[in-house]
Amino acid sequence: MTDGYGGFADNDDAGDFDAPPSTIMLPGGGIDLATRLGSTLLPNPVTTASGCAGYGKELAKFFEPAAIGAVVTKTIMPYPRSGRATPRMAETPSGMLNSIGLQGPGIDAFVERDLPWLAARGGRTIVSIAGGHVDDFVALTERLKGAPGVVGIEANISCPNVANRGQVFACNPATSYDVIRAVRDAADPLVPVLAKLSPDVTSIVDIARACVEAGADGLSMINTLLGMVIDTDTMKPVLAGVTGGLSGPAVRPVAVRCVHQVHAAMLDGQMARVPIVGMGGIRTGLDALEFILAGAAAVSVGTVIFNDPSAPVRILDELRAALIARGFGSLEAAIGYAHR
Amino acid sequence: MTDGYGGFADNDDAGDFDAPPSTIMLPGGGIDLATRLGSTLLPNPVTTASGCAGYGKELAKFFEPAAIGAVVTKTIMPYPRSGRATPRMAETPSGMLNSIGLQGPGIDAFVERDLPWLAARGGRTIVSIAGGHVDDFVALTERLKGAPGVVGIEANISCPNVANRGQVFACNPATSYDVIRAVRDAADPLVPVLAKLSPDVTSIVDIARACVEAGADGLSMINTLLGMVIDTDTMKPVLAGVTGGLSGPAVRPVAVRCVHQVHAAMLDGQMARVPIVGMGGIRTGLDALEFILAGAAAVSVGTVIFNDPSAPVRILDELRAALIARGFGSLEAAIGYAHR
Amino acid sequence: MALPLQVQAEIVGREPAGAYHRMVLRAPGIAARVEPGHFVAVAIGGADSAMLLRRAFSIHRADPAAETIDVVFAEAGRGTRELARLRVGDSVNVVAPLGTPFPLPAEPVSAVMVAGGYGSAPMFALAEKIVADGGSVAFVLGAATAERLYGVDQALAITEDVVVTTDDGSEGVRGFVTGPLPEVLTAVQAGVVYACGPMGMLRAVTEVATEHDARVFTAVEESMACGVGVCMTCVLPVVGDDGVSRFVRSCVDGPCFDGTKVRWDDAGTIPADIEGAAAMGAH
Amino acid sequence: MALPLQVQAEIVGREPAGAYHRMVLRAPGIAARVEPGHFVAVAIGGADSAMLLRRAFSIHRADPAAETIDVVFAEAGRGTRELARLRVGDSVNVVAPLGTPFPLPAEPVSAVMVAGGYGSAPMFALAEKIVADGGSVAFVLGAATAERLYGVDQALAITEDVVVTTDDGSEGVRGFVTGPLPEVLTAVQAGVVYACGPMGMLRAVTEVATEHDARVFTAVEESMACGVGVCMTCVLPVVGDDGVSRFVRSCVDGPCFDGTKVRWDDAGTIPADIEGAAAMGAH
Ligand SMILES: Cc1cc2nc3c(=O)[nH]c(=O)nc-3n(C[C@H](O)[C@H](O)[C@H](O)COP(=O)(O)OP(=O)(O)OC[C@H]3O[C@@H](n4cnc5c(N)ncnc54)[C@H](O)[C@@H]3O)c2cc1C
Ligand SMILES: Cc1cc2nc3c(=O)[nH]c(=O)nc-3n(C[C@H](O)[C@H](O)[C@H](O)COP(=O)(O)OP(=O)(O)OC[C@H]3O[C@@H](n4cnc5c(N)ncnc54)[C@H](O)[C@@H]3O)c2cc1C
Ligand SMILES: Cc1cc2nc3c(=O)[nH]c(=O)nc-3n(C[C@H](O)[C@H](O)[C@H](O)COP(=O)(O)O)c2cc1C
Ligand SMILES: Cc1cc2nc3c(=O)[nH]c(=O)nc-3n(C[C@H](O)[C@H](O)[C@H](O)COP(=O)(O)O)c2cc1C
Ligand code: FES
Ligand code: FES
Repeated sequence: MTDGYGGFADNDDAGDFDAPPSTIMLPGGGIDLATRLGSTLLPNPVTTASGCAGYGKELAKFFEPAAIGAVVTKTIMPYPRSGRATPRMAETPSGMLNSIGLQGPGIDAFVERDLPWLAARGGRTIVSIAGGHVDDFVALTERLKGAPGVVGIEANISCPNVANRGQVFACNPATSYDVIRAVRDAADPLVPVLAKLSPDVTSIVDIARACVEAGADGLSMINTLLGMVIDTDTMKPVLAGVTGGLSGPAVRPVAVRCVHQVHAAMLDGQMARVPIVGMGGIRTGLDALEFILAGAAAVSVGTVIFNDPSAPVRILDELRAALIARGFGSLEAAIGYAHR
Repeated sequence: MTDGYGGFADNDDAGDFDAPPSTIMLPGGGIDLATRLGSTLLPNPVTTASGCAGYGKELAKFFEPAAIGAVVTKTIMPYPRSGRATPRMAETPSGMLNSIGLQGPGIDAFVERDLPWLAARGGRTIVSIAGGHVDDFVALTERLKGAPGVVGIEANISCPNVANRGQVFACNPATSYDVIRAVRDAADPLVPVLAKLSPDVTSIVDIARACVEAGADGLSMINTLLGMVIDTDTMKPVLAGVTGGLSGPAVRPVAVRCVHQVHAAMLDGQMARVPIVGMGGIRTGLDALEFILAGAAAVSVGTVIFNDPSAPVRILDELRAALIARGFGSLEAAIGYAHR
Repeated sequence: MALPLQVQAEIVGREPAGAYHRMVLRAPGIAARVEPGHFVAVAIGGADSAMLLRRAFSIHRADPAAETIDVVFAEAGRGTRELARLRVGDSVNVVAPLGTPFPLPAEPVSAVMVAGGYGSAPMFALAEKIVADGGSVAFVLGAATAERLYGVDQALAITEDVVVTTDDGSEGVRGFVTGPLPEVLTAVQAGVVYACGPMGMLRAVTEVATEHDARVFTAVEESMACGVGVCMTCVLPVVGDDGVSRFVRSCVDGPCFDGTKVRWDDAGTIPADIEGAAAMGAH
Repeated sequence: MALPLQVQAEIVGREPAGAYHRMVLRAPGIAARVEPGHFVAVAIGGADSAMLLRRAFSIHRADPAAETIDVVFAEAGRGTRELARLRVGDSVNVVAPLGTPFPLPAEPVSAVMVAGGYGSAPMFALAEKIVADGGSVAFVLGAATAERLYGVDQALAITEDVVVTTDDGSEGVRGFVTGPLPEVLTAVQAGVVYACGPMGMLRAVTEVATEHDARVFTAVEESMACGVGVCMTCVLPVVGDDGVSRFVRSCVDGPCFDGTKVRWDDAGTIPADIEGAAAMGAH
């Protein structure tokens, strides 16, 4: 566009600005918010949920990526993917449906272009990956070895398993095990592997246990619930993909229950204890605290970013204040406190 | 209380009043809203959801029970049950959690006291039943033979199966089959048996198919989703029962998806076609229409009654108007219309 | 019992009242049905509100001529915060009158009204009725702090027998209502006590009243989902006339209960002898 | 691109505008950053709102001195119904400026502004800029009915070359904007067309402009969840400078696009040749 028409913006220029005015600067002390995910120590427990923060760049207009615990990227697949047709979303009471279909540039462009940007900005990155075959997960994991700023891999197993008539991996303990085992084996030993679980199962504890047995260093829960909206004017499904994933505060009670159930199973000795990254409708610091009390060692903020693009840092501040007000000396002391 | 202190009200005196002033009288013609559940023909498709309308008496202060398709009663068990300790509820974004624990008077008091009241008032009753053993379901069903005004039995199989470590019947196709088969065999052949399904399963189609194979004349879906809220002040679960059932508009997209999935499986020939009673967060006539377009032949209004005690008749009126506005000649023509 | 109406009510008055808000609602048809102890269930927001459950408030005053009812409410959480934002001219959807009101004495009696905080809201209309019927009243009004007292002036307009307590001593006697209560009961030779306030207070007042051979009626505040008797969320263990304890609904069988029938210590548990407790063992 | 700010904006003006509402917001820091074609994302309700997603509106006017921005909006559904209820003195949370604005000609040019309904909102500030830069403008403003036209007076204040169309003929020429457009393009020897309105109109305008050898820039309206480029809900198939078609985000890469680059006929589908379509086959 150099034909006499100016004004075509470079939309990816957040890096050209100093810390944006809306960035909330974190006060130093107060309370130790550090949290451990396997071998990774995050300075604080607030992350972005996969698919709700792109690769970190756009939100840098609203806050410093390094200010939060980590950026969990949009799920990356082996090759560029167009994603589904539009409409891709529908608003629902206290939530939304999405059916993006994992649009993305593919792992190569991601590693070459997006990861370095975030690393240069001081951000910690947890890379979400998915594929249709176990081999895809392995290839993605290997491509991430030595990549800058990667502090974790989140295996999004809530995606369809091509070998199994498209049933999602996370619906079955055995297929969940296979993916996580393969990713854990392929990954840099110093990089924790998180399994991202679907709530759309009869027993999430069974899936969680299979993932932990397969070597997962942590569990991210929950992914969206399968839902649908029908347009009463067109009298057809709103989403081009017919069904979509339900997220937002509407699903928070389901998410808190999942985290609580799995943490309880760990306390019961039904499976090894690994950190849980809790998510599903977190809107405030008190919502984040709810997940932590239920057993989460870290939290992800997803849909609410669309309502409030600076939500992750706001929630971090609110969480810090809430922990201090309740007399906790550290984040760690609050993890699973509702089980006492 | 006849010791000089008056004013202790008989709270069950709705029967002493003529049609209350807030009752909306149904206009005669316009459109044929009749709908069939097995051998029962309901004059219209709007019912109350189990547990959200008691046994019909209290809501008679707000509308005439006979004005709606049917009253689905609070689930009845063989014996009086205290229910759980309080707190039994928590409000959540666009929904609520409940943990009532099936408090009720038991089948005998119900058949002797509550059913006749509703029958005398001209109401059609679908009796929801539950037990911890298949035998309980059978005993309840037999007790209902010949009881007045009973136009259907809804087997609430989302209750714990004592024989199977308390796993709910509806989580498993085989246990679902066993209950429905036994109830169908024991019931008056002219009374349809509906299976009430839980959404908390990996494949609701599998459960639905098992129920239909067992002889279910219809499927009610969905029951609540298992959820939980933690009080960030006490830092313990809000509900005395720890977890509870999530309902209300928050879950509507999940409910519509379940109805759509199961109706699609019927159209696909994966199971016999039986009517579906759709529910989950219905607040308006357009919400009811959404379920009907997805494949429901009738709908139940639950949590929204707490917001608006006359919701069932309001929704019926809105639904009628919506069907007419879209040019449908009958309710039947709209059932499953989103699958075209 | 009065048949409740569901109406869209216009806010015709709003004023701060100490730590509380007083709100006057024009609610056609309702006021004439109200008796002291009835409550109103107020919807929060409109058809797209994320808060589905109505909030319950004691009806403070009902004026059939003006077709208005009043409530006095504390900003306690999300819902009351929304209500506090409303202005004169806005409207809210209400269902009222709900619940079992306070039983009125059949003959003139000496009554003591005991209330904590906004719990006094239903007491003034009740006291006026008792006085009009030839009885006499005294008040013991307590709160955490002076600004959380409500209606001391209204009490004084009815009787000079008004004792005030605050936890912090910022007004009246320092301490709880149960401090001066025995003395008041004796002084006025009370035949009946009416109480409204937190659970612990109601239990203590019931004890003191019983010791003084006075009848005692308490208005409870249980979390309510429906307010109309269909959901079973609002139950309390109460002893029936047949001696059997049951979980009864405080929205229809209460909120006004004979204090001696409520098993205060067992609230929030499943007492072993409550009807249907045995069936809970199974699952 | 301008860095967006997120601020709590006070409503300082409200007025009906035909079938629409005009709302003036005091939004400190924002106005000075706005260029024609930018949009604002407005939150519906506060922290307890059931509507999580912001609503996008073209910024109609920005006044850096007064620190205000204006929007013109139609009551189209739940969210805009809530907005329509707000009064002067209320506040809303806004994020702005967002999106890629209309590209401005580097040299004086003859421009035609084509808009449907409230689509004209961003056009007046743009036209004034073009005129101030030495260019000239004409307007073709269309709508279904007369009351759904917006800003004919504002257009006339800028130029006398204003053609109005309505579908029902209730004002101006009966029919669509594309009826008189060819004639206008020829008459003013248009070098560029700016268009904002429904998808079908943008496609048709692009065709007509191209036939007349004019550049054409279109502002699209896609359903947006985030408005800031992170969610991928708002994509359109657009041909890149490298000739490869991609699903690009209309919230950051648009809403203003070169109309000839948008694959209008393929919106709502997955064109076989779009980047990454092959990967969709697998699952
Ligand atoms: C019969 C009755 C009469 C009442 N009278 C008054 C009155 O006159 N003035 C007054 O200020 N308050 C009164 N209350 C308490 C009032 O209902 C609560 O303060 C109010 O519901 C809190 O709502 P919220 O949204 O602000 O709080 P939230 O905590 O956000 O409410 C969440 C849910 O819990 C319920 N809840 C929270 N606190 C209480 C409570 N204390 N009692 C019952 N339910 C609660 C709410 O109704 C809601 O369903 C009365 C309650 C009852 C049951
Ligand atoms: C860049 C841009 C600029 C716009 N400028 C204006 C303007 O200046 N004036 C104006 O009146 N409208 C404008 N719109 C359309 C406006 O955003 C919608 O009318 C509004 O979102 C409808 O919200 P609702 O809650 O009333 O409708 P609902 O149907 O309840 O909305 C449900 C969801 O769908 C989305 N949605 C519904 N309709 C549209 C639509 N037409 N376009 C995009 N999203 C939609 C909503 O944002 C919301 O997320 C613009 C849209 C975009 C994308
Ligand atoms: C628009 C959108 C896109 C999403 N994309 C992904 C994704 O690519 N990978 C993934 O694991 N989860 C994805 N999710 C799920 C979120 O990461 C998160 O698990 C879920 O939304 C619940 O959290 P929330 O309620 O805070 O959004 C997506 C969610 C939304 C709303
Ligand atoms: C307070 C409450 C009690 C309920 N009790 C029962 C019950 O006894 N039996 C049953 O099958 N479902 C019960 N349900 C579930 C409802 O019947 C319905 O399936 C569910 O709430 C979804 O519909 P809704 O969102 O319209 O409420 C109960 C729901 C609520 C909110
Ligand atoms: S609040 Fe529903 S029964 Fe009392
Ligand atoms: S609206 Fe989210 S990427 Fe455009």
